[in-house]
Amino acid sequence: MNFAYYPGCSAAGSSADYEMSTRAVCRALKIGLQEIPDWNCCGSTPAHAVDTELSAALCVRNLDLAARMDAATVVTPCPSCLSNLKHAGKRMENPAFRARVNELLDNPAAEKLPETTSVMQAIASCRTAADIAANVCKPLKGLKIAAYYGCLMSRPAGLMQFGDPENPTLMESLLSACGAEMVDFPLKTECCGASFGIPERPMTAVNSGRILEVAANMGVDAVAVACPLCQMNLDLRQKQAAKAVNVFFNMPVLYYTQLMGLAFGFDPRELGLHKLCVSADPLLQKLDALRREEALAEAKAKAAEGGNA
Amino acid sequence: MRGVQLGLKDQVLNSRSLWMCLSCSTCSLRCPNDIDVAAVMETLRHMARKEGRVTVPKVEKFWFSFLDTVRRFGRTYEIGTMALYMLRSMRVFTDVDLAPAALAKQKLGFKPHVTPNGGAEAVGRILKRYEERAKREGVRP
Amino acid sequence: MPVLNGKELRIVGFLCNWCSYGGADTAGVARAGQPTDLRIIRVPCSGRIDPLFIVKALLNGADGVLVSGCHPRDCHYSAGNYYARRRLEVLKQFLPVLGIDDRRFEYTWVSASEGQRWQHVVTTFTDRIHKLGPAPRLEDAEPLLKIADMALTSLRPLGTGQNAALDDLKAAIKAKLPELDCVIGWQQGYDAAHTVPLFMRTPEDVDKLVWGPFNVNNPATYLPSFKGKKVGVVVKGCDSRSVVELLQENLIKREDVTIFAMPCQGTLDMARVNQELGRYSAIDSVSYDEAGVTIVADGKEHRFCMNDYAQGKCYGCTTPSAVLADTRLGVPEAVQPGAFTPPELAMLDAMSLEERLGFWKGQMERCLRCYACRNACPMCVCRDYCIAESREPQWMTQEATAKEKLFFQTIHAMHLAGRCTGCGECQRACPVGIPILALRQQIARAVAQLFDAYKPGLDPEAVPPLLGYELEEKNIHEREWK
Amino acid sequence: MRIGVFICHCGSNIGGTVDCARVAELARAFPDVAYATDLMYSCAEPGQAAIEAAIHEHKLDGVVVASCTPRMHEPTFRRTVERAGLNRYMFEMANIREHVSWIGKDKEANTNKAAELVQIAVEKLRRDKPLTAKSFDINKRVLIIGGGVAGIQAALDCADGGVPVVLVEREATIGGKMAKLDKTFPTVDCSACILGPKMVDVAQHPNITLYAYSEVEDISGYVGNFTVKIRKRPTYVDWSKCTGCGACTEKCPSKKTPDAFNEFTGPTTAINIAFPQAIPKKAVINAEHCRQLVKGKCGVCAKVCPTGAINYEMQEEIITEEVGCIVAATGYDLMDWTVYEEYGGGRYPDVITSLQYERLLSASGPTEGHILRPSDGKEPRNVVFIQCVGSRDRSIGRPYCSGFCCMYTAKQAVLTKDHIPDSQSYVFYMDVRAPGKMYDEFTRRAIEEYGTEYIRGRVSKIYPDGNGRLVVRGVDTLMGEQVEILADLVVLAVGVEASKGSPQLAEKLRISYDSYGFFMESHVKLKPVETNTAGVFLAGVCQGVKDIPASVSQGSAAAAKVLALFARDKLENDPQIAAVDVKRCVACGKCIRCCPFGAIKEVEFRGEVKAQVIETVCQGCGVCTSTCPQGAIQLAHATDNQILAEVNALCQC
Repeated sequence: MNFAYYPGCSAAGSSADYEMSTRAVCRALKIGLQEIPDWNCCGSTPAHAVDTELSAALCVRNLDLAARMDAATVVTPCPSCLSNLKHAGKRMENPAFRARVNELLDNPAAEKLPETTSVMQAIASCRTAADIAANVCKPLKGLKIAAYYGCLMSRPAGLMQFGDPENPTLMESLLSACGAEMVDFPLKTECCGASFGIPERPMTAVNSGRILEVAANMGVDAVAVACPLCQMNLDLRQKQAAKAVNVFFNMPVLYYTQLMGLAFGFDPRELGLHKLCVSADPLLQKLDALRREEALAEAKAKAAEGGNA
Repeated sequence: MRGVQLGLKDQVLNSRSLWMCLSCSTCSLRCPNDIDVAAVMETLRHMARKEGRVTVPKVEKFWFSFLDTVRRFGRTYEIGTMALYMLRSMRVFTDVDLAPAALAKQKLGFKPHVTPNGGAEAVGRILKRYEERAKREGVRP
Repeated sequence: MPVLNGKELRIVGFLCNWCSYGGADTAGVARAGQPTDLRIIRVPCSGRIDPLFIVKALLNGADGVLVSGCHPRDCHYSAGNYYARRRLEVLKQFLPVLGIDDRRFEYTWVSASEGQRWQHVVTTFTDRIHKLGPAPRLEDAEPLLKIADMALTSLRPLGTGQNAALDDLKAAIKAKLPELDCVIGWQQGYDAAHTVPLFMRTPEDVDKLVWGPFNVNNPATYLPSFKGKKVGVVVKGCDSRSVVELLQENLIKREDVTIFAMPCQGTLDMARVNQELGRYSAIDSVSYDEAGVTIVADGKEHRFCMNDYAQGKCYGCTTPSAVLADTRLGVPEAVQPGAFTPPELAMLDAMSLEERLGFWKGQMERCLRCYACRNACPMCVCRDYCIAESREPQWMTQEATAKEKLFFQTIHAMHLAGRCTGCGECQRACPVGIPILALRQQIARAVAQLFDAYKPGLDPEAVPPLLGYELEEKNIHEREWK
Repeated sequence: MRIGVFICHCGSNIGGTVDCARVAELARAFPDVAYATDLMYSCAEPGQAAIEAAIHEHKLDGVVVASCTPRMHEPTFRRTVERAGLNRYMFEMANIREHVSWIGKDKEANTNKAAELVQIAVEKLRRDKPLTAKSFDINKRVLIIGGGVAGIQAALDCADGGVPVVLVEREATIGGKMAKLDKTFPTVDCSACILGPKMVDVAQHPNITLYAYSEVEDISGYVGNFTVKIRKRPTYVDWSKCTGCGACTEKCPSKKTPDAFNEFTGPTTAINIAFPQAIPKKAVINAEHCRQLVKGKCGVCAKVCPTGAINYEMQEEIITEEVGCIVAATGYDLMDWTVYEEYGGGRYPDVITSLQYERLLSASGPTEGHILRPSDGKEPRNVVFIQCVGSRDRSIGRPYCSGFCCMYTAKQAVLTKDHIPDSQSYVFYMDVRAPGKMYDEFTRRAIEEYGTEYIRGRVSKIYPDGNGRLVVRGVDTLMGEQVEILADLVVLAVGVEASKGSPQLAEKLRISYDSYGFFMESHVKLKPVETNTAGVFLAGVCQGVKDIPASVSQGSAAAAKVLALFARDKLENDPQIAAVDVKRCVACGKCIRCCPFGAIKEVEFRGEVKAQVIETVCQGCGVCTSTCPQGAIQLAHATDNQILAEVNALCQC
């Protein structure tokens, strides 16, 4: 089972760890990711804010390349790329729009453009919870995690088909398959402030601050995210967010693929955990401690069993 | 939305909220009358930009900086975007406090990632054609 | 007063009084603008609409017919619209065979509160009819007489059935004869190449019984007239299905009828045989062999191989041996049912709508209106009160126009919907050889498609599809009004 | 035949876009038309007088009126024609208003269309035959479905009018939703105090037979002679012996039974009496939660019961009642608000519905009237009310306003202040709807005297802030700002829909219903309590959202209709029924098999089997006429010839 893979620009830069952990998890689950050789930037928010046809042109170039690789589905980890690619695909169905976009491209786009879906949905579609659990060698039992999807992943509901736009549960099912205890996180689809961290920092800080505050109040060990920009706003800018809501945070913000990678037994460095600003070491120590206790308890139980067998 | 209903074009196009919108489409999701508010905001932004009425210029400057790096390399180059943004908006101290942490964690790579085998040039041509068409149609790109 | 100014076309509407007529009122109260072409006829319920009203309108100048009733489950009479849904869907699938574009007839469901929906239905339907333009009239159609020869490919090898156990059959009949008033079979007719029905009352009569490809008559036709008497009948496969159908509609009692069955290997199409023989004074001899029959007439030899000269129905026959029998002789031969379009219907399928209209114009002009087809049909039980010749109700005039004669054929076909076993007697009895079986086959095909491959005449307990309904029809779905 | 044609102007409604004089002129040329004219208002007094005069003057024996829809004025004109001495069925109408003049402005096309519609009416009239109604006796008893306030009012009025009433209530007690309310607006008097006496009257009224804990299983027959099968669900308590002392409820070990009457705000025992003023005040065992019925071992209530009323082997019974007409008063249910994931989708215990809040306020509720937070049982300080949850919301398919939520929210805000003086209530609303007498003054009091803060805006999201309280984020559109309130308790004014099972009941009653399950009245303005099915009336919210005063008045209105129907000893049947022409019938039995009402039977006629129509059962649908191959059975006033005449008139090209 393999897909055409669209890594997205941040894969090489700010979310390299997301890239490494995604590839690791897909390797473990034997999901083939064929990277589109000369993929280009989807334009993210600036492109569609400037002009929808420009954003579509940038995205359709990628879809066209994927179509030439006759891939049925293009997979991308980043929700912003996912949203742009999907919107472009949908809008291209309108012949007038297709003509306007083709004017911008070197050659007219292929008639049948492949579907786009997120890595998370791709994993869920071809691997059952049992398959995932089978791969788990270091269960995350004892870790309380809040799943944070960000706003683009599930909206607009009709197009993204990501389950209930208000209350998606896909990350919960994946991570609980790895043994983690998932908290019912109410702000899972609130916006983190997206790319406004640069031009209008206070807005992002307040939004991210509120999300982190509620997560902290619920006493979770870490927040699992699926979007490079959310990760940056919650992790890199955690101090700015803390200042905005004047609450002290030390909340590790990991990609869900990093957590799954840990469960699959990958070495933290392979998953890029060292790249996190708020270090995940306390998390790892707690995990090891839990595992040691468990091993002890098992040994004692076996001993007791051995005793009276 | 009330402004649009009443047709107060100037007041709407000059409002700040157009540029403060994160386009997260929560509004479209919750509207009891099924209005795609996010799309309305997006269209209003396009109309405002095309008529040159940008009330919060720094937001647009950031977009252009972002798109310039895409035009040049086919993919974003974070350092490049930040540099161009600082030049354009003269806000030289944006995120300076984050720079050390980001560099230490290799979050910001110095080397730009160029789309291989002609990809970057293709993207460049797309953006060039877009600008030419915008000029032909007498609209600000 | 056919005053129709240039802008309008003739669109007739049949609306049920309780829902759709109310829906049209609601649209009116809301001043919902609509084109003026539609003329609405109010009926108590959509179940009251006989599909023949619609054919009558379409054949007499209507460019479009729109029927609307209550939504399923909403009917004021609880089930009227369920019957209507089945009948009107069968009609919609039947119209193309006549050469009438089925898009000119539409049926839908509108409730009394749906004014807006009614406005949309009327506007969309009127636009559709205007796009189709005025309907071609049967009168001005160009008669098309060229009949393409029918492609004949059989599902099973056809033969002459000479090795059938005729003597055992005769013995069996003689054994049962005393307790029966008579047994119906075939005997040789006025020459060796024709048979006529045989009514056996004495053992000597039984000796006259013959079995072979010339046994074309369907003895089941006579059973209703023997009502109340004990009677026996020798049946081919298709005849037995007519017997089952008569039982299903309790036109005969099961205990009154004793059925003798023999496996049939096909019967000859006498029209084409006679055409081949041409003018002759006497038949010298008829010799049978495995594959066909050789007839020597006035010294001239004619070879009739069964695979070329059998009746259309025999090629697609899937029940060579009787479906229901008391005494069964010979070994029933299994036939694996394959996809099969009867030759007459296949011929018409190949034509375009205009050609079909022209075809029926040409054929109906040759029709003598002798009603032999009606009298030969085993299922036609109305006899003297057939609505083709009555004034109470008066569906047809006695004019000898192609339109009236085609309307009779539609009446017969619609009355046979879900009942016709395809025995082909109507077409065989037609003195001028018009392939009218095609109309009945089209209806049978529609019924099979719509009601889980229902074939009449297989199960005496089955409910004929048009006399029952399902709350949720599996194969009938409401068409969207785009 | 001498036919009179009357084209009505209906003021300008028809005259505006149809040249009535021209149509009358064209009509004179139609066959058998002896007189044709146009009238300004044919349905008005002078109009009808003109028709009667014309009938006498021109010795007419048939009348065609071209005016509005026959669904409205056919009965009117039939009486006119009858007064003038003609048979009321020698009359036809052409609808040239709703179907012609009101839907298009093209005068020439309208006039031509009107003329054609008149022509087909004349053609049909030429083949009409006089019909006389037969009369049949009626069963002067009424079935009332639903024991809410509307049903109770209808039952009392009918019973006082001398008509025996069969009242069927699905729950264990009558009182419906009103019995669950603590106080009622606008007078804030106690709901049980004003409803209780009426419920007792129902119990004690000699004319009323009450079947509680029962449902209507099947209805057959027609106006005057309905046969109704009622399914009495097993209560496992013999109500003839039970005195309602409540001893069993104290001793019952199964304390965790969900309490439907209190809207699941608190647990109750498996055997319980809904509330102190319940009528009938009898115990009922909840089968799924009774240990004896589920696991087969307990029997505490049987031991404790002083009169030995408990009977675990009780089975459901089917009772058949013969009634003359039916009143449906099945009330409403709150819609399933958990579709709103943004309000927690039912996962947050402190987000409750208005009905649940009523039970918390009520002294007979689980908290004896103290407002306590379901999560931790503490008294809330900030209470937020959210309006229009599931009303006026097209995105979830509920575009209509539920009518009385604004009023009861104002009342609940007032009561909250009474119960907890230092509490602060907030109400998020879009538009306050307070149309009744003293209604708006009441909401003003809630704001001014009781300090309730009304915020105009919709709530976007409710989420727990992590330490026990709820953050309610909305907007104040008047201030143009976002608003965030830290609430201890959130009460949702949940939208209303028809009670569960309404569509199925409508199908049994053979009346139509809309997509929300509300029953469809005969005319929304002029006949709100009647339906298209003769003998079936409506009362209360089952017909559409309305508050208690309106439901009570509809209860009385329905009762008035019932008493009017039973004022006559005999009912005339509708003569537009089928009849068999004996000579044409060959007894093929198709009509018998397809008649939806089983109104045709086989009879012996001179030694031959023939079909025959049972006149009182035939409803005149005509399915048999279109099924009979030889046209032996014809529906009067819609025979094949009459309809064919209309088709031929239109299609003779």
